[in-house]
Amino acid sequence: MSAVAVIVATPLIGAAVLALVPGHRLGSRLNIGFSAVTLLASLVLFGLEPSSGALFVVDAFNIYLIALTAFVGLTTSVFSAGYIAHEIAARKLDERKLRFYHAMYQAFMFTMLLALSANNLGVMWVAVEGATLTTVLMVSLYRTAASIEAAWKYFILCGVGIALALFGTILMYMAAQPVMGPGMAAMTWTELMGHVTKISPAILNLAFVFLLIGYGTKVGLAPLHAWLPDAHAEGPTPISAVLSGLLLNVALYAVLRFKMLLAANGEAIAPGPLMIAMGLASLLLAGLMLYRRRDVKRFFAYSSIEHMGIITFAFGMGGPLANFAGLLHMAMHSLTKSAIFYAVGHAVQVTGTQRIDRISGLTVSHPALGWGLLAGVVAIAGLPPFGVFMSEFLLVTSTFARQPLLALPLVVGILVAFGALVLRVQQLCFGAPGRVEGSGAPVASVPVQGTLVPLYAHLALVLVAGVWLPGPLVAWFQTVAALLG
Amino acid sequence: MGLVVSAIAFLFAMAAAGIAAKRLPQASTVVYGGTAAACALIALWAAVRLAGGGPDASLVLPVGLPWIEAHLRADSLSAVFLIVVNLGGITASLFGWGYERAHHDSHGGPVLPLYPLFLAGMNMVLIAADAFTFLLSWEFMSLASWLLVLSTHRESETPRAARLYIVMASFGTACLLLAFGVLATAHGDYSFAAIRAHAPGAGAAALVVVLILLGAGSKAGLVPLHVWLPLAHPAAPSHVSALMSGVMTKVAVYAMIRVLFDLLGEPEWWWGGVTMGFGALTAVMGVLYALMQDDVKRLLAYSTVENIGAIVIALGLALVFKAAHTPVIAALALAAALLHVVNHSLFKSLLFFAAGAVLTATGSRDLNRLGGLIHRMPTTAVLALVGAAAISALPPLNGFVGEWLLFQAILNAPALPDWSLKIEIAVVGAALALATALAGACFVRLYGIAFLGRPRSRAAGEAVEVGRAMRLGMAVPAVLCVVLGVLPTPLIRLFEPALRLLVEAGPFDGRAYQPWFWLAPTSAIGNSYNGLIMLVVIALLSVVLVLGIHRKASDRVRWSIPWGCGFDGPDSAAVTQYTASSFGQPIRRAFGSTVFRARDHVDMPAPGDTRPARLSVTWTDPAWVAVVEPVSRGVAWLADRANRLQYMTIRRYLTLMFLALVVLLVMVAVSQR
Amino acid sequence: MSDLGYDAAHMLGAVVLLMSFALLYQRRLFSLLNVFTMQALALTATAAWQAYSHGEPHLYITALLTLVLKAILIPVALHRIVVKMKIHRTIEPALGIGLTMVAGVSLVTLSILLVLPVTADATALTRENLALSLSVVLLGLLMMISRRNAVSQVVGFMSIENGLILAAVGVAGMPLVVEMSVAFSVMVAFIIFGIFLFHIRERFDTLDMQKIESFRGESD
Amino acid sequence: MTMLLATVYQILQMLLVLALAPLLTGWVRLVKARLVGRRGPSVLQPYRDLLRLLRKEVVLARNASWLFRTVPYIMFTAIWLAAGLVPVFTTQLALAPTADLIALIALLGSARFFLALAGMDTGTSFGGIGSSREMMIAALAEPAMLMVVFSVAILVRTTSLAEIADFMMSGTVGLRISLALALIALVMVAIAENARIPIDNPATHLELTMVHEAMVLEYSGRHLALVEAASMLKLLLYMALIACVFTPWGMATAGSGVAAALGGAVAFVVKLALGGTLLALFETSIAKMRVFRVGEFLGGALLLSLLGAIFLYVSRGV
Repeated sequence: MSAVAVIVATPLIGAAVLALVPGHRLGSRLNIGFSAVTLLASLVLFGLEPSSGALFVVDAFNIYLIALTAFVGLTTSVFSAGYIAHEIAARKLDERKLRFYHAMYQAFMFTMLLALSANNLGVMWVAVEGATLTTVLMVSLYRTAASIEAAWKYFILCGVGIALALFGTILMYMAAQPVMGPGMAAMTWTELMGHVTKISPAILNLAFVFLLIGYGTKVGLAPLHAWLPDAHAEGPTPISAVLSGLLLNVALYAVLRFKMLLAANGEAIAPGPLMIAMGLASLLLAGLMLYRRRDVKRFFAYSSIEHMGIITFAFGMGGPLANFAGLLHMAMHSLTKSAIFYAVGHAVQVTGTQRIDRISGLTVSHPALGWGLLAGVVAIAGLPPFGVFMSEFLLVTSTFARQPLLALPLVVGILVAFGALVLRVQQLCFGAPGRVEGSGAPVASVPVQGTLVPLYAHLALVLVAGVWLPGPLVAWFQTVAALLG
Repeated sequence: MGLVVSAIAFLFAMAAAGIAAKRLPQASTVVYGGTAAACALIALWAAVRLAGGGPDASLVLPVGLPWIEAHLRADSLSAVFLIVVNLGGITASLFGWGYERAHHDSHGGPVLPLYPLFLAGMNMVLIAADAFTFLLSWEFMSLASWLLVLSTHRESETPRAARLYIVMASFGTACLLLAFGVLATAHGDYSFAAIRAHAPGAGAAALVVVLILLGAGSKAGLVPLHVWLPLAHPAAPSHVSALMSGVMTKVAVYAMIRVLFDLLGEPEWWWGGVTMGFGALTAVMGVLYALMQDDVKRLLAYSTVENIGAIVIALGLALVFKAAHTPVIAALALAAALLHVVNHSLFKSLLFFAAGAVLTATGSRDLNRLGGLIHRMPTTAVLALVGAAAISALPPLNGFVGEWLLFQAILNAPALPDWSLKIEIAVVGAALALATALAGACFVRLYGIAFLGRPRSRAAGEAVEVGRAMRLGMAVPAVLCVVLGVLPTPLIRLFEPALRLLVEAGPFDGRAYQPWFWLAPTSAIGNSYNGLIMLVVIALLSVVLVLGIHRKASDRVRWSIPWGCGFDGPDSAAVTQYTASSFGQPIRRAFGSTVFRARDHVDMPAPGDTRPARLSVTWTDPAWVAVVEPVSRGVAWLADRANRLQYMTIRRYLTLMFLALVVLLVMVAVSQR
Repeated sequence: MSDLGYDAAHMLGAVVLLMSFALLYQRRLFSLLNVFTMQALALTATAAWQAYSHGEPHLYITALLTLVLKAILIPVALHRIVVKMKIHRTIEPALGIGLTMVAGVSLVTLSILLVLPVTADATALTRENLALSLSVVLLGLLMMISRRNAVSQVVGFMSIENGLILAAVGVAGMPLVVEMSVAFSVMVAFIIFGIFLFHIRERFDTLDMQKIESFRGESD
Repeated sequence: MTMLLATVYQILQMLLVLALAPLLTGWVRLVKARLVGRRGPSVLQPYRDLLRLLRKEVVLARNASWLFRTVPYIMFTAIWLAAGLVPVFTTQLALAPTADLIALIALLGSARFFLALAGMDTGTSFGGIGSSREMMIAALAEPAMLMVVFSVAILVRTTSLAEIADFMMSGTVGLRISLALALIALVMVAIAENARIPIDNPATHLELTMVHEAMVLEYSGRHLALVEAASMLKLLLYMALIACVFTPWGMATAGSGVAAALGGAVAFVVKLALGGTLLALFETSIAKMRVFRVGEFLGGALLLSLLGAIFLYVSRGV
């Protein structure tokens, strides 16, 4: 447990410290430092036996998510160092805001790690709400009308969602309390999993609906997705990266925990159809939305919705193959999408615009960046040899073998989204490079601020995962897949 | 097997070298040299395996899907296609080396690293022995070729072509995904061995057949899924176009054969019927398209569509005869298919190389800006003539042998039990004959306009012959075209293991021994063909003729101006020549006016007006109208509708949320009743 | 527990639900705020009663929080906003009142339907409590989407929260109730803060579509 | 022994067709002239024409390439070989197994291919006109002919001309609709391929209507002689082909002696005379059609032949 405690405590301390540290350079360095410590602590987990206490739980499901979160947290903090340096130079942000930004960044990491490792429904709920509040503040960091608009929308929608999720949590307790008696036990995952068979299914169903809608809002499932694109587009790019890469996963993780309960309890209605419906809705809607996007960050935000839809669909299908695909897809998507946002962040900074039609020829003007972005989009589009291909392969084949009629909309959705991705990425990466917005200097003359290491680190991981998965990971996936029913 | 894998690994290394040594002048030499070497190695290995026989080489690598790992296996079928792919790879590398040097100044994309990857991908497809590895390699191949097409991204037409290409390619992959979803066992064993072991039910098999025809067909360019092909293939650098058109389409054919003949088990009679129908449609449509093109490379791409049609017809016949339990005839048809696969890969590469040479020399792909190149580029002209003659199925070249075998198979229709099939085969035969004849016209047009007559542009008039490497790259396939035309039998004998694997028979079974230079397949019809003797006799006769004539006739020659209705002088005469579109006019009128709504618009100036008259041709592509436009329009329409969701008020979004909640609650309430 | 206890809890819960209907019915902001205050008071009473009857002292804290925040501070704050923004005249509902009422009734029916299958192993009180709080939550949501005005939407949001608290205090031995109510209050505070800070009068109905779209780089 | 005999026969046949071709053309011209009431030239006129052409000097277009000068030899050889492959007086031919009907059609195709190229080589509009029209005609004629082959092959179970002739002589076939259809189609093709009326007029040089003549317009001297001789050979070839497939009677078969071969030769000459007369009658009794109606004419031929192939299944249980 101590390791978990460290993992969760480090960012908390980090937040406190960074709130006091002046100077954005030192701040960003410390930011990286704390994230690194968190990552190291989370790597220690791999050594330890799965364990659960009153407060924390570490099992096959969240261990890799914790590590993933810590890792993306670190790479993002590295990316953010270069990013904010540019923003400072461009006078978009000032020191005071940056102190706040760094503190909030660590606080955000804290809430997410807490939500992942919490063994208690209530604690998890509080953590997710905390994640909402911190990100709201960061989305509105630029104080532009658009960013405030976005933050406000995000806040209201997710606020309501959170409220519904809380109601669902209360219902869950209400259902468990007669069986397990009053007290903490009825709100603890490990305990619940033990007694869930005796819990009356009726309230479970009710609770799950509220939890699905509530946390589903944060997952960004259609039609609850409205906050997601604008929050991604208007906030600082590092935040877009962690939102897409981590927060969505955490919310989905919460939903899945409850799905496990329902799966374990025999009589409850199968949550599959609900998730399949919402997943397909998200996939198809997002796929269509991609075509009309002109803002590059909003574009990739919609692609996140699309992939969350695919993942939800996978878990809705259930079964060893589909669940395996879903778990793999979660990891691959968070790595790839955050990598894409790094690249997009650099691209936006060198070209000085977020308008897709004003960015072009990146492979010519900035080869490293351009090909990195291309590779990222290729990966997210489900082309080999990247990891997403494997998960989509498993998902499509297994679905078609079991439910041919469900596989068709799935494939159609993927293809529709694919078309849009290709359309835009060719525009971004090929053709003649344009000129910098405003100054009018040739884009090639502007160097990339900061390092591209995070981008390529993620791509390398996704590439490896595409052709080879380490044994332990496979083992975890398979155990969890079995639990998810 | 390890050798093949390491050769492929070496190709990846070449790609890495291409990235690393991009700036160095020797980079292209290293990469193309290394690639050619690796291809030669694989091709040799495959040839030896085919000749030597023995058990299939196979290998399991601890990568890919965790619970089945990556199965690699090279049986005789794979070997046949390995030869095709890598033969193309060798010549393309040779030509590409010279091509790169010629176009050194041009700002091409990163062709160097991608070129070996493309070949590696194709090789991997051929040795993959489980669905995951297969599709991974398949899509990797598409990815590499897509990026290769994009290497000319500064040309205005490329992006659209590339986009359409990769989208259609993924459509195909999606179809194959679904097909393998049906084939694979429920507990997720995707290895071909397991797939073979559990045969699908009738319904499932039917589904798979359709999906494979869609999936592999979209890659091979079956009408109406061919729309991307004539856009994408020409957009790439010429040696890559040659690979895409001459070789990659064959990989698609391999996929069809692998699934339809190998994985699916015993065929039903209608599979072949459907396949044949598609093939016939493709063959005729493809050549008609080609006849209306003025862009040399696009014309070649359309002719690829036609040849794929012919190959697919042969596959369909083989399926039909296999289902009818007449394996020897099935073997004959399949042999025709494989032979045509080899032939087409040869002469199509040759012709694309020639187009590349012309492009290098004149900087133009437009027929109406070429002409008279036979004087400026003698070697290219000769080699291109060989290619044109071969693809027009003229004896004694290789194109004719494949066609001859195919007709022999068609003539066996009476052996079939089913009436509808007999009649369909008669119609298919007519279609094939029509396609072949039209192909002849098509290549007379191409060669006559591009190489003969007088230059139609200054660039054509000042063209200079291309470098030695490029000429050599063209010479190799040209020579092979002649050799295979004269001596096809040894090659077919070489392929026999593959035929036995797929239809449990060889085309020569039960025939008394014949010498290796004699082509006389077993079949109800005791026909034979001998290109060698024919060649010898032709040579003999022409010698006799020439001697006889020059004994008697006068050798006096006078050079003068040709009769052009008074339009004399070298300059004006160039204008009075037939253009590509005027050459195509009769056939356009005969066929195009209904199918393509082709129309000629003649802009004739009034008498005394010095303005030149113009003939312009407009036509519409039915496949485009029927397939692409509806889809794109539909998606656009839906996208516009969906886009409204982006601009709603927060309250509306809350309402959506509320409604979602209520709906789910109602669902629960209902499900609990 | 005694019949009296049950009846009292039931009665108080019913009052909260009644107040939700009353909220839906209000046209004027001030009266809306007053009704909301009453609902908060009713909830306070419920919490206190449960604390007393179940002997769970921490529920007293919940009651106190509810009393101070919901019944006093927030209404006062909202009152001042209304005055400050000069929107104390009638507020136009997005849907007509009548329609809203019909919707409300059907929502309550739906929640009853949902609760019916909850079998006897849950105590009668749990079922009642569940039905009541579910209705309150749904009505609160309905309120949020049926009003155009920020203040009334905040009120709707808080009535959702009331429903949650009602559920939480109703079920025996629910831990973390206090923490959650605190966390929630923070959120509400945020909203009010936002309204203050950005003068969001009609933010829920976004101002000028063209402007917003240009914000988002989505206009051409 | 038989091999040697076959070789001898083969050589004899090559010479025979070479010798008879101009005679046939001369005969057709004579009959036509008589039919329209002229005296007409002697039957031997074509020989004289050819010899005169051979002696004339060659006039070449300035930009004519080596291709232009080689084509006459190529096409003549191809057609000569093709003509040598059709059994005319005996089925005992050495080259019979090297090429069947399909190969024969392909040989004619290659002759046409190169001639069309030559037409475009000089870069005049006439060559283009001729080549494009020729290829359009061929594009329909060739498949029609292949379909004829198809229906015959279904019946006879072979495409080797010698075996076809043998089979037909065996008389087990009897009269068939499909054979009639095939015959008509083959005749139509023959007319088109030999540039006879109504497709084309060998006698005219009226620019807008000519096809074959336009292609060879630039040829002169020995080249023209070769081209002319080749087309004469072609006419003979088609007649021989029709004779061999549909009326092979009188032809010497395997094992029959030299006398039979002589008889076959005589029979062949008679057939040619008959065919020539019929052709002349047909040509004088019909008018030339517009070039763009040729498509319909040959399309009809193609459909007829296809119909013939299908009828076989109906009429005979193959």
